[in-house]
Amino acid sequence: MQSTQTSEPFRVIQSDGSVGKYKVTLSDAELIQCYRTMLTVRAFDDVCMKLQRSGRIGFSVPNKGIEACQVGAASALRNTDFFFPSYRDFGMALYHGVEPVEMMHNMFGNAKDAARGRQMPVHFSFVDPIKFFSISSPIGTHLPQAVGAARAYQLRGEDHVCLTSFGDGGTSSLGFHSALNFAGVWKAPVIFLCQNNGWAISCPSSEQTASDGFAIKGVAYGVPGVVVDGNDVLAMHQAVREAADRARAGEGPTLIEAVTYRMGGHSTSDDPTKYVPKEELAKWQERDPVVRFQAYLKKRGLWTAALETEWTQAAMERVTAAAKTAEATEGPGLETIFSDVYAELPAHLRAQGEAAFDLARRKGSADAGDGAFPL
Amino acid sequence: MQSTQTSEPFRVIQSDGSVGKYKVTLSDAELIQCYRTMLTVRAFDDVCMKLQRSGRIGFSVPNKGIEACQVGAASALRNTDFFFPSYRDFGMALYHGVEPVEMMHNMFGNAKDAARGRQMPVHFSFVDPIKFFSISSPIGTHLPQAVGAARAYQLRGEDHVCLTSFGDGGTSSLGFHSALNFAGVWKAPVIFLCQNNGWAISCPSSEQTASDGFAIKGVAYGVPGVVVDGNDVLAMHQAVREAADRARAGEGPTLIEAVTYRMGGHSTSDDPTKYVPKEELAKWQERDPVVRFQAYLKKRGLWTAALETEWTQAAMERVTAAAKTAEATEGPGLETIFSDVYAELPAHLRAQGEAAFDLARRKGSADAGDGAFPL
Amino acid sequence: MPILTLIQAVNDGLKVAMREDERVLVFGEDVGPKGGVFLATEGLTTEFGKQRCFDTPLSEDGIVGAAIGMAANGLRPVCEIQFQDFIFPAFDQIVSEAAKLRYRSGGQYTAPMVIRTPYGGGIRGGLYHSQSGEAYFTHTPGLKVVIPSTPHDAKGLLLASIADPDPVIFMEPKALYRHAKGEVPAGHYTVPLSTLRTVREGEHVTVFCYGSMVPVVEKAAAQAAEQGIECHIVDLRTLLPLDEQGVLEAARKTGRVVIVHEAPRFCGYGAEISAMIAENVIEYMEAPVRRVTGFDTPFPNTLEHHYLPDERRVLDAIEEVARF
Amino acid sequence: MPILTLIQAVNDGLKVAMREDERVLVFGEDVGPKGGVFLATEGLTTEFGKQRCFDTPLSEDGIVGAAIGMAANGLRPVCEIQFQDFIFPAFDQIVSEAAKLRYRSGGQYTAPMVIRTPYGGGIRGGLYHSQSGEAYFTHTPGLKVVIPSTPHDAKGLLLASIADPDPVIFMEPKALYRHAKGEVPAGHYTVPLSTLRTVREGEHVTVFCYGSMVPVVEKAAAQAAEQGIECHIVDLRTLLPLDEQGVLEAARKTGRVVIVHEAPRFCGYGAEISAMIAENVIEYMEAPVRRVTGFDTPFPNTLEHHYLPDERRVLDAIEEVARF
Ligand SMILES: Cc1ncc(C[n+]2csc(CCOP(=O)(O)OP(=O)(O)O)c2C)c(N)n1
Ligand SMILES: Cc1ncc(C[n+]2csc(CCOP(=O)(O)OP(=O)(O)O)c2C)c(N)n1
Ligand SMILES: [Mg+2]
Ligand SMILES: [Mg+2]
Repeated sequence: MQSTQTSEPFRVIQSDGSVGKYKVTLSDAELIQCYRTMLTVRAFDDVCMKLQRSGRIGFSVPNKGIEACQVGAASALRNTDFFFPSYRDFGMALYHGVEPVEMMHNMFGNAKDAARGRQMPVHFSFVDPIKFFSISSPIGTHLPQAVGAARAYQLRGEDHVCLTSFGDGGTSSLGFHSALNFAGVWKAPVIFLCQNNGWAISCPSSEQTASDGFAIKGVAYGVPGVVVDGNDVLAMHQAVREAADRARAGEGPTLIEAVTYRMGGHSTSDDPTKYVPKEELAKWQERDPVVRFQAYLKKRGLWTAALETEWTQAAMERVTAAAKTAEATEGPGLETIFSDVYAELPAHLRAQGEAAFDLARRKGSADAGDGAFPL
Repeated sequence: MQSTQTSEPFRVIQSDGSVGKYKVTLSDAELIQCYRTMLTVRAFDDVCMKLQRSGRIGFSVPNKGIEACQVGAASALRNTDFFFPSYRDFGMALYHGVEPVEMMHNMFGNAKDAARGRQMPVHFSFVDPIKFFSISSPIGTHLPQAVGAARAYQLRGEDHVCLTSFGDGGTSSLGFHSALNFAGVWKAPVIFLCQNNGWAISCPSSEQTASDGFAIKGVAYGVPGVVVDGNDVLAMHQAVREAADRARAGEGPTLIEAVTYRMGGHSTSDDPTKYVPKEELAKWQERDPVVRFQAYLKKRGLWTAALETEWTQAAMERVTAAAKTAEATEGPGLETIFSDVYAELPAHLRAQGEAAFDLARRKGSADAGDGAFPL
Repeated sequence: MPILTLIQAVNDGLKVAMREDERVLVFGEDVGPKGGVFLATEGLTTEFGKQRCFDTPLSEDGIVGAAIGMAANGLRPVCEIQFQDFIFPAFDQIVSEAAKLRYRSGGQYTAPMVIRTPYGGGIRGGLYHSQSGEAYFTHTPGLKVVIPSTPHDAKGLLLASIADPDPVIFMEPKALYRHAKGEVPAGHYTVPLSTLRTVREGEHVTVFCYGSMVPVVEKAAAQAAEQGIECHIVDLRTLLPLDEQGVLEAARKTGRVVIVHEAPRFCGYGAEISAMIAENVIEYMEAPVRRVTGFDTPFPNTLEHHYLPDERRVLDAIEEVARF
Repeated sequence: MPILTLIQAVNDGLKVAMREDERVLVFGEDVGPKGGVFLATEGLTTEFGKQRCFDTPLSEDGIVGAAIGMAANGLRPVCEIQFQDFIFPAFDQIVSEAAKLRYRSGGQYTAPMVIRTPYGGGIRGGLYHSQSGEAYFTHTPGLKVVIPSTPHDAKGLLLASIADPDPVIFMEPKALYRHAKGEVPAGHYTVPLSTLRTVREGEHVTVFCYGSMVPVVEKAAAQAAEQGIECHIVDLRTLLPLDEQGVLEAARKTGRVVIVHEAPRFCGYGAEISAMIAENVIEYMEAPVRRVTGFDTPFPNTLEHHYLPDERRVLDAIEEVARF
């Protein structure tokens, strides 16, 4: 089941929407849930881009092109599994029922954000309805953490799995090396999902490593690797489900390389026209994962143009409403700078917090209020 | 040329000393130089063990079992190449003409040691007659450094190569991952020599990674891997020479796994009987690299029992004399604590040095002398 | 009460924790069958099995990273870094991840874990088996940093650290592993974090120290006492979060302060103690605040006895400050 | 003389160095065709080719490790770490290797190299695009640590750093990249390392600062002057090795000291300045030595303007110290 980039990635949905002999196990409702989640990811991207361009949020990260990876993977896991995501994975959370407004609280960094506005936008953290581990900026650090969490399941004899997702660039990080090695030795129930989207900011995958694709890197750790068409929801679903089955059966980790493409910039701060060849982008635009899935749904009788309009509008409204709510939510209080550093507030932080409130009282401050330090 | 642990390692000398169809290119003089270097490594080990047990040096690292790796590899390189060694590689330096007394200065940490006694024993550094890079204790850090040095050769269009040597444990380090990846992308003229000697202190190779041996890890970086019988001088010579030829021809790096065995403890501080299975050790004792090479030399008419006695004695005398000289050499002066931190002594270090000398003058000190700070 | 060495007290503490709480597990390089290079983990695999005390591949990044994931998923990992000098490959996991996880998730995810590691000189370990890196960690909000100096404290602080809801860097003075001996209660007890230990009362000079420097300071103080200088010795024990009020009171008490540590002086931990004094109680100071520390150089091997603060150097500073 | 921003001055400095010395090369993540995420390396690949300015895989350990090997083998690498927050995967290479290579080889091998990295807050970067980690490096003997605050110094110090025989961590205040503008001589010139810059003369309060805090302190000082408090502002520029005598003289001059930096206070760089004063010139101090710093918490996003020392906080400290 080893395969390399030079061999063809595993694919289910052909460009005309047919699936050949593949037996689709997802129900109609699940398929629609997948599709509508993909539309919601796009709506979220669009809204955030506008919010960023109009200066209302500071930053966001486009997902265009990789929606199938996120959603196909999520659809193959249970809501009791543990996700260790990157900043380009929130479709997984949406699929499992996290509300867009929870995300928007983070995008605006307000008082209702799980992290109280301490993190940059797109650095989500959820515990409910799924465990979606707090996203970190340093690349690759979450991989060994996922392995540790998986080992905890293993020790307790629970049949949950961890899925950790990262980019092609992430495979060069330290965490990739330690994580795959430990997972291999421990036979930990963890799924490594490498979303090879062609670029790490401006570094093309071809310059990230001299290996024959990324799945093959599993060989170095005794971890089976598979290459999947990342723009194919059903192929993603199948690969992740097989990996999860293996993990639950005690057969250890799997490295999945999803071959996909970042159709936008790295982030709202990036100008990809400086380095992305036009023809390359054009080629991938023809393989849009939403369009491909649509073709399948249409064949299956689950999609019509009218439904598309309805769903797109619903997604847009949901996300827009979320943004409105989040924007109207008050900012975090000054005391949130000092809380959550430790479980208990130590004396020196209490003193620094009191001094900050005192200064705000004495010298005034735009948004600190004039109360006493409440912690 | 990819091979894995489950396939047989490349071997030249059979246990009866025959080499079949293999064409030995080393001259008689070179072969004898290899053999005598191996004996010198053993002598060095023996002397150091005694010095350590009698409390005259603090620490040493036995090489028994891996002499062929070191010497076979060194014999395939030029004295203009650049070595990035581990603490279990000094046979390479001996082969190229570094005097045992230079090493003994380090073992005793005296004033003539290159590092002025700042390093622990066995952490050598030589620039002459070969570039043998200063050995560091942290595992794996020298690997990306070797790649950087190799890139320098590449940029200047020089045909030197770098060889970096490390253990099975070293493959789990961060440096291994970064170094192989960079070397693969850069096609840098570097040879990665993994001495799989069965153990990383008390961790067996089998628990170090779940991969099928270590050579196969090259696949993850597009770096060809080969498995060699590390107890076979000629096989080592051949593998390293091929890798060097490739590197000099601009064909990039090679990962060589030398399958060998640490027949002693990890160091003089270690008690391997606590964790090494007796049968395993016994099995490897039958594959002693010195005995095997002897058999070949005998067949070739270069070895006799009389020569063995002569060479062994000569090695022992050379090393013993070196130890005597080093032991009689004075210790480093107090000022060596402060020098070589920077090219120029900064004011705060001057002040600290002066204070140290001043205190020694005022309060006395066993070995600081009573002079003024000379820097 | 049994008399144990510091390393035996650590070993005992680990056993007590593992017996009491099955979420506790121990792992690292060579901690299994070999029992650790200093024997801190001796007997653990035998008593608790390979699932709860085991060796890992040679990757500090993997060790700490996995510990974070375990901690975030309901376990109480106590991992070992074989020498503090080798903690740097795990630095990113420690300062970017363990230290910041609670903050960045608003408490949704936390990392209750302990990283045990031997630190300091005195065993002829040269540049890479001797360092005292506490200041790298004490400058990192979100971490706790604990350094015991007696067998009693080693066990009590270790048990408190394992029970703590936040990540703790537990640095063990390897020079005292076998040299420090003392009474250690059997079974469970804790020494609360963030409390100082007054080693000796005195009214002339206050000396702040921790870990391996405590016995050195005690000896210097005994010599000072012969000259009529009575030292007030404070063992800081928990470097972060520090009992700052306790430090300021002890400084004010005598108005003369010496701070002792092995690590290099420049931006070392002693600088913080001194700065705290200069910021809050400078008007009570009757002499310069003196630091006796390692030099601002890497750690040398042959001359380590000159590098490490010894009684001579500490006494010299005490005398200077007392007579100012 | 042309007026450049700080980032343009860095870019110009790199070009001058590369034109003058073909051993100089520049690499890191996204420094090639993209020109760096802040455009510090814009145009270098075009002018000097892919052999001398190029992108690397995503590994800071690899970047710094390779730079050490290049430096030890005759090149003069200037590598970039995209954000200082991402330097920690390279921490082992920096503190264990680059910093100690000369010492451990008795000068047989050395690492003349520069690690450039943008640091600090003010761009809404949250926990991981805002940190000021200077104290991790200034506690490491063998490293030099340089932080410019003006375009003129940025270029002059960068050229001095590239020419320096030892490894230099060159931290660039990203908040000033486009905001700091000033005259920058064309061509080659250097600002010697380990020299202070007196930003403003004054007799009442001495303020030590560096990098992004310099303009903040200047503004606070202007306001203080309106109240008749004249500040003496010192830009430290090279944090290690520091011109300690210069610092002590400036402190003694007024007897009242404020130290300002963005990084957390506890064991931050300011502690060393304060400790140095308490150790050497405490008898000249007429007021507590005050530090105005980031808080001892990770770096927050929405509230970063409260976290970062601003004119209000600096002025408050100046007033307090002046009136003590
Ligand atoms: C350790 C580290 N180094 C550098 C960065 C800066 N950075 C952020 S994203 C990124 C590229 C990541 O590429 P990839 O892993 O392919 O993920 P993608 O953005 O394509 O999803 C880089 C270099 C970082 N966040 N962390
Ligand atoms: C980063 C780091 N972690 C831990 C150690 C402690 N240590 C020294 S040698 C060693 C085992 C190395 O094994 P291997 O790489 O197989 O080399 P060998 O000793 O077998 O030649 C360990 C864990 C170290 N030196 N550096
Ligand atoms: Mg990518
Ligand atoms: Mg080994």
